[in-house]
Amino acid sequence: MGELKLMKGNEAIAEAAIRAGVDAYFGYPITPQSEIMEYLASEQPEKRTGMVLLQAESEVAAINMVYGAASTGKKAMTSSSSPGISLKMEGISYLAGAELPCLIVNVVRGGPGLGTIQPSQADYFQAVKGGGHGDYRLIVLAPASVQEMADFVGLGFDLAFKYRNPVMILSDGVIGQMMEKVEFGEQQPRRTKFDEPWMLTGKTPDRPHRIVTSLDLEAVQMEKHNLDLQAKYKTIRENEVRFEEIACDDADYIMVAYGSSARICQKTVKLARESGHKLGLLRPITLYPFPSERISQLADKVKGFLSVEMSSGQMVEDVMLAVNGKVKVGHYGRYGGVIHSPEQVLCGFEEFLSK
Amino acid sequence: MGELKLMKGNEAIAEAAIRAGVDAYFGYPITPQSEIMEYLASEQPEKRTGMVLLQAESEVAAINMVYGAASTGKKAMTSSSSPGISLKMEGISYLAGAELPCLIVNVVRGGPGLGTIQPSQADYFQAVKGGGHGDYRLIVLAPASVQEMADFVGLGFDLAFKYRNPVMILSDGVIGQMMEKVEFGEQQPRRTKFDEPWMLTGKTPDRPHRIVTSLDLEAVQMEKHNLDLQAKYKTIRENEVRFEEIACDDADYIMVAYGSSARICQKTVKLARESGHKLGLLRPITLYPFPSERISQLADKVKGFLSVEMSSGQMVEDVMLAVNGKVKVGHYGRYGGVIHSPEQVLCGFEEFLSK
Amino acid sequence: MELKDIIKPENLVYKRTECLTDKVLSYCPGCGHGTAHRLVMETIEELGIQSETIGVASVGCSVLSYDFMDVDMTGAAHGRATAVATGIKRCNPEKYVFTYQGDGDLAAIGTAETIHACNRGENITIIFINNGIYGMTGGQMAPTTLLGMKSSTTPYGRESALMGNPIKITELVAQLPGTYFVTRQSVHTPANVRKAKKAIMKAFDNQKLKKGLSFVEIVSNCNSGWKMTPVTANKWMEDNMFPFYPLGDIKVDGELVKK
Amino acid sequence: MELKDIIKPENLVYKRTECLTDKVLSYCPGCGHGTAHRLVMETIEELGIQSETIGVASVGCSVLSYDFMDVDMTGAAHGRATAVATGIKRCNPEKYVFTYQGDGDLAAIGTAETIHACNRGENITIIFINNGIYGMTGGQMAPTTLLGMKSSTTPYGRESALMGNPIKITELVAQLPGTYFVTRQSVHTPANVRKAKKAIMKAFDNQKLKKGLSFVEIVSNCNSGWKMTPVTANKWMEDNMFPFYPLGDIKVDGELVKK
Amino acid sequence: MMNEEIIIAGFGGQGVLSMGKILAYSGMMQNLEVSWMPSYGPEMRGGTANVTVILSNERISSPILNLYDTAIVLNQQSLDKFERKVKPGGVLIYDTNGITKHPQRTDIKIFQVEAAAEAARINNLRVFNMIVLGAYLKLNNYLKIEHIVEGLEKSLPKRYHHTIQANADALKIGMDIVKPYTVLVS
Amino acid sequence: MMNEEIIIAGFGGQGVLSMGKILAYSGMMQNLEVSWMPSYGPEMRGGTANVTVILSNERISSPILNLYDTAIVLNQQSLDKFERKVKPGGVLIYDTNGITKHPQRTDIKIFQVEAAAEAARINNLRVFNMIVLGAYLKLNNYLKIEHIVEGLEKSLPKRYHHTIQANADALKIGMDIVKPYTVLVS
Amino acid sequence: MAKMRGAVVVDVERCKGCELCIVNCPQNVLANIAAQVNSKGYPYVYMKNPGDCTGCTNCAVVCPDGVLTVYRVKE
Amino acid sequence: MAKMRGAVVVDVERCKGCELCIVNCPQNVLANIAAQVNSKGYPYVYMKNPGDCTGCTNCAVVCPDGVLTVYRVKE
Ligand SMILES: Cc1ncc(C[n+]2csc(CCOP(=O)(O)OP(=O)(O)O)c2C)c(N)n1
Ligand SMILES: Cc1ncc(C[n+]2csc(CCOP(=O)(O)OP(=O)(O)O)c2C)c(N)n1
Ligand code: SF4
Ligand code: SF4
Ligand code: SF4
Ligand code: SF4
Repeated sequence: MGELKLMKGNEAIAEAAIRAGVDAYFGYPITPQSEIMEYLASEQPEKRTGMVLLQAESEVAAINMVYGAASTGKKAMTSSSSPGISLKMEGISYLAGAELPCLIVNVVRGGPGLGTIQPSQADYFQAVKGGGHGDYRLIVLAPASVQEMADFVGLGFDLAFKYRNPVMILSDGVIGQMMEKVEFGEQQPRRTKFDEPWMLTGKTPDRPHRIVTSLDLEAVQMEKHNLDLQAKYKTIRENEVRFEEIACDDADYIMVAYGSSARICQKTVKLARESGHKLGLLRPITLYPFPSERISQLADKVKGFLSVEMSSGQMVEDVMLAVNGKVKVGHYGRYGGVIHSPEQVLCGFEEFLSK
Repeated sequence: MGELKLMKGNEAIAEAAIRAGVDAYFGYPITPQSEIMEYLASEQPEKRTGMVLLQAESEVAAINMVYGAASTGKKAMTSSSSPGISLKMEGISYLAGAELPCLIVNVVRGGPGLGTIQPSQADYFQAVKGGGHGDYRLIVLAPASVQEMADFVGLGFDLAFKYRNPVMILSDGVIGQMMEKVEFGEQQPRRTKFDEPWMLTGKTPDRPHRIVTSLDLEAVQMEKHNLDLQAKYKTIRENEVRFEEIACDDADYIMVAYGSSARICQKTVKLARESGHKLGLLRPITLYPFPSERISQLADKVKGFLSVEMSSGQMVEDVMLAVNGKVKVGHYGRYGGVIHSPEQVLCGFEEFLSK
Repeated sequence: MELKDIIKPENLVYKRTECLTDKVLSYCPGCGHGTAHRLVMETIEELGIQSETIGVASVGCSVLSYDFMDVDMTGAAHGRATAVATGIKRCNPEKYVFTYQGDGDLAAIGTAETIHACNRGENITIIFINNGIYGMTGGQMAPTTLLGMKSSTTPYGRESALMGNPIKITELVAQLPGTYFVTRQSVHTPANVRKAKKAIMKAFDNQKLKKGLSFVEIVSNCNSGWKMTPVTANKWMEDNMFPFYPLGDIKVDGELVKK
Repeated sequence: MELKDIIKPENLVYKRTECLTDKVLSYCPGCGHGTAHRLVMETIEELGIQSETIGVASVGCSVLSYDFMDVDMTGAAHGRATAVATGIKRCNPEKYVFTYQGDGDLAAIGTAETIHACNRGENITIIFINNGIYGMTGGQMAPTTLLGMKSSTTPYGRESALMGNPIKITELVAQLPGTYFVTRQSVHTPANVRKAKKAIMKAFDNQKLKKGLSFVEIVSNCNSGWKMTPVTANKWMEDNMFPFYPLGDIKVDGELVKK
Repeated sequence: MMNEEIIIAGFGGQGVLSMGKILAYSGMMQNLEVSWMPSYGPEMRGGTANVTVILSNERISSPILNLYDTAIVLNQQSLDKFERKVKPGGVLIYDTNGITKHPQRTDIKIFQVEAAAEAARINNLRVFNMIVLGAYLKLNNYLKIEHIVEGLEKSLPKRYHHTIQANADALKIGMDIVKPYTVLVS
Repeated sequence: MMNEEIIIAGFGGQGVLSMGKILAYSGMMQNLEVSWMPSYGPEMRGGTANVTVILSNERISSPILNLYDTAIVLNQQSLDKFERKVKPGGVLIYDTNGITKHPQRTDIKIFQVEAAAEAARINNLRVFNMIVLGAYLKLNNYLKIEHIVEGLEKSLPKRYHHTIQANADALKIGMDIVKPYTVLVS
Repeated sequence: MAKMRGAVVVDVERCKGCELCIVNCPQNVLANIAAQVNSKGYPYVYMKNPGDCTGCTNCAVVCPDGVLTVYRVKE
Repeated sequence: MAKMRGAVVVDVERCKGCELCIVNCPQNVLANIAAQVNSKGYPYVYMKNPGDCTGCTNCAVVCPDGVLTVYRVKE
């Protein structure tokens, strides 16, 4: 068993990054995730593991520093919150296009615009449908506890390198700011020897020079690259779907909720069952790939799905696409920075029932 | 009848902007849309109408200049292509959050990343689902001819001011670079006297000072603002859906396609009918609001829909959401900068039939 | 003579300008933002240009400055205030346009917008509050943070090898052809406040005369971020900030001031 | 003596460096990009650091420089080359890292990244091709376009009131503490090529010595964008660009060169 | 089963968050499941702050609650907001300092602790929140005092460890001065 | 019904796009529907260029085509690419300059125009593309010559209007020198 | 020379007790009220030595929160 | 002093006929071939006055396209 600590979700990400042997963090402060960089700074990762920590001049610079570091095969990450993530959109599209592995953390706050610094889940579309230009996908992980904030750093890098694809941890101010117990694994050493054919390690006489780029002026070549990307995304959809089912076995209705909403909905399940509703909860852990197939199966035996998100309804579209008209699908959620309580979700569910 | 010219789509936008009495254009060069700013520069709009033309230091600066101009009630616009539009995501979210009217043109090219400069329709998600953070929507217009490139400038500003919402013209390299005949209306004067309660015109003693912002630190207030936005979007969905139906009356199958793909599909309809298929075409003119209701109606009488886009399949999700499982839905499209020919689409349709 | 005999309208020598709203400022006790706000608004009152002024608030502790300054104002995205101001001024050349920005906003994320608005010589006024730290987000290092200075992202003091050098953006923009008046002031003593006021007045005057861009830096405390009381913060500022960011005019009437 | 008697391996005095690939350059006839490419690659060959070098291409005509330079390279997003280089160098301090950027890339959209990489004193080399225009996208105004100069977005000549002033970004970055060597060169005559080569050599040497950032501007023609033949373009460059962008060292060994 | 859901609310600067932190750490020392969920805002002063702490011997579901077993409130605004959020039969503890409108509910147990006054009296304003915490602990015995002290150690940065004794003493004071308050039904 | 679908292809710099532009303008002068769709690339030299021109008396659907009524090709690469894209019975016009692999199809009409050679002969390389255009016009009479000249005027910037006569003359040359080419079936 | 007499009116609810006016008063007129706070929880200043005030306005000029209004008469 | 004799080898397919080498040759050795182009469509240079070449490398040094290889001998 590893070390047990009481920590904020943001701090857990930072500690996990050091322990996972991450090579570099580049970031720019923004609430509610500044603790990630602050924790790192206080831990002096350059001394603990030699990890690079740099406060960039902006989010745009930070994501492009990640791009540079990742080009050389290093494990690089950045984090921000909604407006800062929007600024990274071009860079993220480049990373996806150049097939570079990296980890991007979005501790979402209420939008649009400067919005509010309170928690939100309204960046779902941006994360899973591609807020940047072009046909690309991120692997999106949605932690629902401080423990998962820590665990998904390692998992994120594993997936990122396995598929040479940027991975996003989509969290929010609830998970980022709350403290819970978290258990850390042993310190992993930073990799020192590695050389895959895509990594810029310096052209030696025995190999051609290597190029990392997302450009191909030839449309036909670019289409081929896109087809390769799509094939990769298909593999990801086939192999990397992760979700958790809570009280779904005998459920008449199922809520679909991720991250902080999933935590809240766990209590709603309990409250609902106390008042006689056979309500279950499906918690997507990966938002992309989305557990569409499982939802489609469940749609054959339940009476309806309620997507619960702190947004005006974004993931609900993916639920609908999975259900494809078999049973009714609804959405409940507070938004703009307001967090729904388990009781409010229950009311929302009862209203959904009556519709 | 107005003046008839032969022009590129990009040039038509620029000429239309001058004639519509637009107050300002702020942009940064990028292929395949640089002709918009170049045409404006050659026309010296500061002399023709007093319109402001400024080449900004970046796309980020350009969208924020638009934000400034729009704050004062001016008709301001910008244009770019995919990577440049990604850089504008934060700014666009701010404009939507602050409810500022403006026009943003995206002449899409193949992505992701630097991609290619050839035409593409792979920025659909970004445009209609919100590439920026938070729950916001743009009104998205998809011109399918040079004439519409011109016409949608005026229409775009009308809608933008009617709803105090940013409007996007989502075009691509085909429509931007092709020349066709285009008829222009009379020169509209630039508005000189205007003063709506949201416009920053200088605080006079008879009124309180005005504030344009997208911030509310109070989550409950921010949620209220979001509810207002959602109500507005609902009104837009109810009132502003625009589409065109071609040979849908007796169709067994219907293609859904916008912009350049819709032009290509028009020929496919002809080819298909020649080979005995009762194929129709529904062309969404507004991508947001999407003609979901009409598609849902048509789903009651046809056997299937094929979404034809120069992307790996983005709009197809909106088609599926509208059809909601009633009949089968497929996608056909080349991408990464490759343009499908009418014949290729026909093959794609025949394959869809056989599935 | 009793106080009540002195406190009569005819004896009034100083009161808060009417160009500030009644709202209580959201700043920490002793924060220079409040004084800077007041000086800008006094200037606008004295020039009688309240109805012709449009302000641009930035993202930082002063994000709510539009609540306090009783002129029409817009809130720009972080770092983009000068781009927003450019958009406003180009479309409304007859209006007085100013930005109010912190050092993170103006000299980190907004560097490109700052440099290019200055280089274009937009006919606007920039009020730049340099407190050497990111106040709003909790005291992280700013581009202006001094070497050795502690912040929440440099808890052991800023080291140039790790976190780079403090930047003198004001000296930099003074090099550009588009800036007409560039000065560095402070508002921590009555004398400095009065000087700063004159500088701000000049900055708005220049705008009237269409001279190009005026740039007024105000070196200020962020006692919260620095973790000091306001009084010691001001002392620390004199001892540490002023040697690196010396007060005084840097460019006047388009000419660099010889040192 | 006949030519064939001269053309023998032992008489070879000049050949293309092996550090360039065999691909035919994608540049217009007479474009300075080609010469600049060659100088950088000659330097790398002569220093014997091909296997230790990682280059960063930028977006502009030289976007494909990674196809021609036979070292490991990455293509940065428009304007972000120095941020990308920072990411590379910080993680690989033992590698030689350089960026190759145009004026649009480095001095317009990339201004913030340029200024801050220079200010932090990243231990990298920046090769900056200033041709006063956006070549790749079809000859639009660049931040460096001279007043009066025509471009596709200033078809009647650049006017400062409308489109701002040309920016001397090189002089600007020389002001920053993090730059160690800042110079302006050209490659349009053999003598200038040889000087430029020395400067580039010095820039890479400094990197070896961990001296901080070296910045080599090369004023170059964009004959296509200027709509001239290569030979007249070079002449025009001498007559018009050099007076505004004077050649020579600006900062050497961390000290500004007195003029 | 042990499951305690607490809200602590007051002005920023009153030590609300660290009070919650000590509870959470103490719970952890005792092998309980814990969650600590603060309200958060910009660094600017003068606002209100609150924190939800849950201590349980089961996996904690929602860290966000609508109703609480115990509410500890330190100013009028917080009293106004959280009095109605105590579960019937639950506990409300408040400091009377600055309170003009006292609680009204008769279906909950209400206690007063004059912590501000007491802290002023012993001339150590810093231990104000420990006095309040002492009051809470008096009414709840599921946390062992040694775990509280361990929690204190964990949650205080090293440079403040010399204050632990004073803090522990303050806890005792709180335990002594807490007193029930009965709403007079008029 | 009149509907002519043309592809013109060659090196960048050979005047391919402007040839298409003149056709489009001429069609417009004659009240036809027209579309002109170029390939486009970065400004760097040395690439190939092509343009699809459609002239029709009906609303034009797809500006992107797979097959053409007429292909006008000016270098080997374009010949290789577009010969197979001429509709059966359609027309292929090419300049033999630099062509090493001549067309092979027997189900289309093929014409040669030695425009490069002729332009060199009359010492005016600039009118090269007009000679080619002349060849096309010789084979098609749906465009009136006065509309072509109007098209020329419209498509040329004012500062080149003095060259209109030379261009019109070049059209005539093209009409004269165009000649059928017969594929020898081996 | 006529002596100046001044008076300072404190807008108690705006004051945050930062003490900048106190240290900048050349006459040592002002002090923070001890053990009392306004409704925002801040201590606030008052004229501790009212007789010494010359109405120089230094305090008001340096106050970030626009708390002070100053009156002056020649005595 | 020994006279230098030089020779320049032109990689015809790389040459773009930009003439920079021509104007920078102090000996006036080089010229563009008239009325002939390489497979990319460019005219290219040749040694018009080969006897005058001193092998100074100026041409090669200034050629953007790395077209020229230079040889030199003492005569
Ligand atoms: C795009 C973006 N990035 C980051 C932030 C978070 N943020 C808000 S204010 C601020 C810095 C404020 O510092 P400064 O400009 O120095 O002003 P101060 O608060 O010190 O007055 C930051 C990083 C944001 N709101 N938007
Ligand atoms: C974000 C973004 N904006 C704009 C462009 C379009 N673009 C490509 S290159 C370029 C400018 C190139 O000019 P410069 O850097 O001076 O290099 P040159 O081509 O002159 O060598 C621009 C604006 C882009 N690719 N990405
Ligand atoms: S945090 Fe600093 S800058 Fe912000 S209000 Fe407080 S003292 Fe002022
Ligand atoms: S366009 Fe200009 S910069 Fe680009 S290759 Fe041609 S001459 Fe060089
Ligand atoms: S300089 Fe080079 S490319 Fe130009 S003509 Fe001479 S050999 Fe050819
Ligand atoms: S080597 Fe010197 S002399 Fe010989 S051709 Fe070249 S430039 Fe002329």
